[in-house]
Amino acid sequence: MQAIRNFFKTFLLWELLRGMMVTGRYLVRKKFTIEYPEEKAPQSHRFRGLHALRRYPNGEERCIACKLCEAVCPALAITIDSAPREDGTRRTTRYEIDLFKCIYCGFCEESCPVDSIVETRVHEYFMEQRGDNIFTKPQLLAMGDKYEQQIAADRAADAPYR
Amino acid sequence: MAEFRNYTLNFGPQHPAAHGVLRLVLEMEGEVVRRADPHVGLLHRATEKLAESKPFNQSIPYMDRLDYVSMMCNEHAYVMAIERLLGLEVPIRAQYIRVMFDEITRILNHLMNVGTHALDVGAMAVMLYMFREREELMDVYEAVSGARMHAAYYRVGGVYRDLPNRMPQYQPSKYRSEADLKRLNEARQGSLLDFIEDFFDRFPKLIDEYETLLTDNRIWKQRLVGVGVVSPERALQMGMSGPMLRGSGIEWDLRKKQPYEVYDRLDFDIPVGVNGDCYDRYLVRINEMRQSTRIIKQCVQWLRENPGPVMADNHKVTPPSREQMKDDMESLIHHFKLFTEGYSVPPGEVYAAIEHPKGEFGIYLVSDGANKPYRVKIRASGFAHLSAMDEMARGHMLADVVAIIGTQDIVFGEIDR
Amino acid sequence: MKRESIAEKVLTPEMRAEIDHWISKYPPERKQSAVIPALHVCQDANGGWLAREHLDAVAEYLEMAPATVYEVANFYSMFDLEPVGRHKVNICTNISCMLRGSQEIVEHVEKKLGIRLGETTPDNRITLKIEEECLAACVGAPMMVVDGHYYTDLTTEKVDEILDKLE
Amino acid sequence: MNAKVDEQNPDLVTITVDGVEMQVPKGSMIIEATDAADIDVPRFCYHKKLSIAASCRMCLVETEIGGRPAPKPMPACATPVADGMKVFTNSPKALAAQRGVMEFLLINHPLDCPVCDQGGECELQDLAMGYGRSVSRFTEGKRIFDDENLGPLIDSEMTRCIHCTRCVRFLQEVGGQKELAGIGRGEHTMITTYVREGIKSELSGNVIDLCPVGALVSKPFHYRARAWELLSHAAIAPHDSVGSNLWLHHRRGEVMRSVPRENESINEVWISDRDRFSYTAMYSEERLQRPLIKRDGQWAEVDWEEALTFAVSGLRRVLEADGGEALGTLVSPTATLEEMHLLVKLVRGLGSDNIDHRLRRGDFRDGERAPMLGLPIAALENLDKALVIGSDLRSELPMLNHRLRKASLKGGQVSFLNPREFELNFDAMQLAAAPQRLVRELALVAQAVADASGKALPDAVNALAGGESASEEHHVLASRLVGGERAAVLVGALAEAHPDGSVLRALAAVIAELAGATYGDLPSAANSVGGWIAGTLPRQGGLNARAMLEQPRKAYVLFNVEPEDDCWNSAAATAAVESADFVVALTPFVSDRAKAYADVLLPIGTFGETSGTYVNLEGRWQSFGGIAAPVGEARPAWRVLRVLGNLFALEGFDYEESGEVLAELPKAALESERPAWQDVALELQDEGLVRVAGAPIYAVDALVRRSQPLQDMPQSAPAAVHVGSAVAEALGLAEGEQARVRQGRAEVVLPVVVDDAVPAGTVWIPAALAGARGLGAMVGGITVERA
Repeated sequence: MQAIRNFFKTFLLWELLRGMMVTGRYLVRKKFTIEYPEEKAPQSHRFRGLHALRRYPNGEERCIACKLCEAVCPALAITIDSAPREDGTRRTTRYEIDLFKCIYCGFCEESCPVDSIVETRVHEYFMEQRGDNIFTKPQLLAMGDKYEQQIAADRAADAPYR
Repeated sequence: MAEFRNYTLNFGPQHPAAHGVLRLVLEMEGEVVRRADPHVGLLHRATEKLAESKPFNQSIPYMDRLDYVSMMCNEHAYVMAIERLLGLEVPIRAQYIRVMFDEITRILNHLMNVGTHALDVGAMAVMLYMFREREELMDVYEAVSGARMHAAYYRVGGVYRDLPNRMPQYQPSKYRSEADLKRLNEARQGSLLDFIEDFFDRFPKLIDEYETLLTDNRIWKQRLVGVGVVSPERALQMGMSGPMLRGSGIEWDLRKKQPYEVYDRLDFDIPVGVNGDCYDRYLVRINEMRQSTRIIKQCVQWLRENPGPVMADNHKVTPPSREQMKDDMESLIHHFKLFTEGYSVPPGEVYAAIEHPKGEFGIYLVSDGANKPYRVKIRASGFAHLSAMDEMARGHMLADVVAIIGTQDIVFGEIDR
Repeated sequence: MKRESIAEKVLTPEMRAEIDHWISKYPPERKQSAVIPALHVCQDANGGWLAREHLDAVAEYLEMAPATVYEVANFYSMFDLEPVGRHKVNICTNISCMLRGSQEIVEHVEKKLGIRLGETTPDNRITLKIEEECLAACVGAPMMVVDGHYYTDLTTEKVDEILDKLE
Repeated sequence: MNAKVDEQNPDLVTITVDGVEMQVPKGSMIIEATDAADIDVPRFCYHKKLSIAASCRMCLVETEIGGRPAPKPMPACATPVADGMKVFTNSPKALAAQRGVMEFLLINHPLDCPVCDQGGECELQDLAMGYGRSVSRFTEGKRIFDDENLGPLIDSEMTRCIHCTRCVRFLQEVGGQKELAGIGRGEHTMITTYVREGIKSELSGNVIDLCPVGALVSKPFHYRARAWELLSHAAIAPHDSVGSNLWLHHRRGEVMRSVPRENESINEVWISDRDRFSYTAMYSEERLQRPLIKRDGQWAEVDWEEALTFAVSGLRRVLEADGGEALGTLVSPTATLEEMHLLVKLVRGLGSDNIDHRLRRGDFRDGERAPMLGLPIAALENLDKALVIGSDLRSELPMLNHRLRKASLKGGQVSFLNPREFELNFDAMQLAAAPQRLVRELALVAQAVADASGKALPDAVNALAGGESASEEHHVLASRLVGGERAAVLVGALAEAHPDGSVLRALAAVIAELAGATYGDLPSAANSVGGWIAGTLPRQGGLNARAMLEQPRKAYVLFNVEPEDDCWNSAAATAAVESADFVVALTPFVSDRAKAYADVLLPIGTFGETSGTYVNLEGRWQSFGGIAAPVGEARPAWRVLRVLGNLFALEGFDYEESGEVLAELPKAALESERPAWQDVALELQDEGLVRVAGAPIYAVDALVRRSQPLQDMPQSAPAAVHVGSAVAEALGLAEGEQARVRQGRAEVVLPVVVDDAVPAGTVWIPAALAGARGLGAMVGGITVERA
């Protein structure tokens, strides 16, 4: 009996038809593709994207050149030079991240004692020229200024977990 | 009299069906493979030596990049090795989280493997459906770690952060009606655990769909059945592990044989093949996905009921919380030292292996008491499998080599390291 | 290099004689043991406090490092390094006296004199010293010391009486 | 430690530390025993070179004597060992005590780690990780102190202080002046100078290394780098002939700081501030970045090839016209052996013999005799008796001064005979005499020494006494030299600058002979001795450093020399190089002065940038590698000399590395020999005022002169005319007034400082300072009048 069933199944391309039924059903279903870039996939508030340096609400940069991020960076992507600023505080004179070296592990953010270096949600960026991969301090601060609201909200949302 | 000469074919490293940067030198006699000689090393990044030059924790992100389709499993073996040397107890909740993510990772890996295998063999649709599911699982990755692939989530002493209590949601756009958006976000209303549970409620049905498309499919069977047969004895002799070994009928699974974390508390079975051909290995993988689903459901259940710490409370190794670090001296010092110098691991050596989606993935670690490993050896399962290529492909047609590559589940990140 | 001797300038012959008296009590190579009496001599001669020149003078006279004299003078609460009033009042606030109500006494005195601990009355009559350690008269707690004299079992009335008598 | 237990030795006792039996010297402390056996006992205040304070309590251990446990944990640093004592360094009780101490030390420590320079190399951090709690229980407020300005070298952050008092003890016990004090008590204890005038000791930088926390940190290094970023390479200090061993810490090719490298036989664990902070000059604005040539009176930046060709053709012109005689070569005594050797080879190859490195020497009549200490540096601290002649030892050789200070503290008698008195940091007798009387004084000392030792004095020496006889003072001095088991007579830089230096040296040798003492020279520069090995001397009848400036040459090669500051006679040197036709200067620095006299300026690497070898005053060869990348286009000088040799088509200039140059030099050790007596006429016969000068501690060479932090120290006061009050009165001069001083035709106006340390007939005007440029001989007649 089973043999006859199998014979007919083979003969009638039964399993192929069943397979085509699956694909056929999806043919008429709603698409699950996303119209990127106009539409975007959900993004976690823990997302680790492009870096930014933050400031305090009074405009003072947070970074105190403690260099923990530089030390912890597994890829040695961060380069910091530091010196006393005119007011005697410890500051960076250079803060650069080589985006080609960076592996976006988030350790810099974890290590930062003053919540200065953060990884934002930004993941759409590009470089046009050699050298653009070096993300400099003014660029990092500008990133921070631009996305501060979202950065702050994301850190606040995640604060209980860290 | 016409002279016959074997033809040598360079298969890869730029061939679309050669996974990653596999360069396979095939000696062909007509259409038949006489000798298959895999060349490795094109993706060598000296991960072991890199790890030996950095404090222990800093190599975790590099582990992600070994087998880059089963990221957290790699991390798992590495942190487990260090924990064993340190004698560090991991909180039970962290163990459950690790197991859950190991299994999610296994599914991620098998979806990738079976999907691309099917694609290589000629079935396109399955790959699309499987990658759709992968997207959702990668959303889980992202929700918990912030990265869709290279999570750097497991830490010595536990996991970095507890599971978030909300899932990221789709945002309104002109391409989505409100009802559509609501439908998309339906599973994302609750916590991460809710999302995972919802997904794995649906997932068995989806596996059925894959099976409908493949398991009985005559083309699929014609391409797989009887191809790349490995006898149980040879499988053992060649150091195979994981689905490659189980496909040949040997019931060997570290989760059962040398249970780590909380696997001994969980209820699941080990699927085993019979013939040791590509088709059986395919069936093993499909069934492993079903078993993983079982495990994950048990983990979700447990994690819901048992809140608690996810990181060992030993600040000589694990950094203190940010709140503590900001207002207490001892914690700040420990934070500072852990992020610069790291911790020192007592002298000794250890081998920690886990049941990786591809097989046994092990880290052999020697510490001389410093803050960085004296030696790290990565035991990549794919390396043993790839070395069986010659034996498996010999006598087969050229097209079968593609099926064999697929069934071996080659990822060069771990083989070349 | 020959510098002007500050000891010669600051220490009068009488003061020197008195310091010599103290020095004579110690072996010659332990001259510096006389530092506390010497500082007392200076303090008494200078209206109850020591300026830096006194410390330097004592250091030179006893052949010590000036820094060591600064250490001594700063360590003991009986040396004042700022100008003080004519009378020094130390109210013990250590544990025995505290338990016996010294806090009340302090508040009373502060109110009465209109100054806080560590301050001097505007008429330069009384300096209320910040007392740090036990004055070893717990048996009569609460107690205070006025210009070296112990007054025990204080009450606010008794304190009034004592303070009013001070010129 | 030693496994074999020697029951016989009565000086040893047997103790058991953590179950391991060991024999240790009687009377030593537990911590000394554990340190020797490599057993970790945490500590903050204990330091092997300082007295024991037992103030931090971090080294508490559990002890047991005769089976009876001590009732409480004992500080390992202050508990002497006893026979049969058992020590437990990591028993639960000891660990609990250490953890408790650590918690107390941290309650008042500010949360500064991220901004603290010490972060990463902080003993408090390390021990907190190793022995402290993980989380604080302290919730109250922390006490705060105001910071104090401790001067240009040391930055203070006193809130971080944990009161170990290492700095206080160092300055008192090693620095010699208790400049810091711990005032107040309890948690208000504060380390301060109290007088708020900064720290002045020439060894002050060592408190930075000693401070276990970030309370005292280096000011020039402040906030510049982290310990973990720095690579560390061994180097040798280039500023004095002690050759202190250093670690140079560098990052990305830039030297960030210099710290001592322990070498018990040279610098122990210390270095002087000069060696510690001079690296700042490597990045001074005056560094010569590219080769410069003067073409038609205009300076132009050119590439190396053009500059070298220009230099070669310029020198060739002079050589072809006037021969090798017309060329004078002055070599800095801080040049390495390799550089000196190549220069000698080059100059001789060009047919000239006018080469010398003895730039500040006044008298060349005693010919070929390398200046050597004659005994090991470490032996100095065991001297019973010592006489130092003509040396401001504290400025010239701070680490030697420290050794003599140790000798003095151990009861040794040290005396000085100088043209003026100096501020010493230990107990010593000082005899000061005007330079023109120095020979006579020394002859009188010789008389007294002869008396004391009961030996006869050569007539020639008696003649030098000029008929005078030894006074009470001379006899006292003689008694402080004669009769010691270990005695030395040391002759320093002021004697070297003396125009009758050869007589002084010979007299000193006579005295040493009479007193049974070792004779030793105190050459001042890092490679003064090396010059004798490499042979940067006019050995074939050429002119010496003094002669080739007093008899101007047509062309000069200046190797890292600034003639106006580095030469014995600033006026003559300036005039000679300015009138020369062609001057090639190989120099790391450029100044307007150099631009005025030079025709080619070739930038060479300086300290830290070039590999080489120094020979110190014991005759010890110490090689070091090039560590930092030379600034700009500067190149290590031996490479420049090599190429110059090639361009002159001289044989044997095909070196690939500096080691090959070194291999050509005879490796035989120099022998220290006593100067032989020779009858010479005295040169310094002035009856009037005589100037005497030494190079101040922070002006000895071009590098130090450009180190801003050192220039801001009180020791770097601008040039002034120092005269005794009698002289000032006679000249009608008062403190702060301007005086016009003349030496020959040279004339400058300087402020007056009245200082009775300067004896009658003497005018002290330091050399190598901007204000003293253009004056004449370092020791020579002078006139002073009101300006």
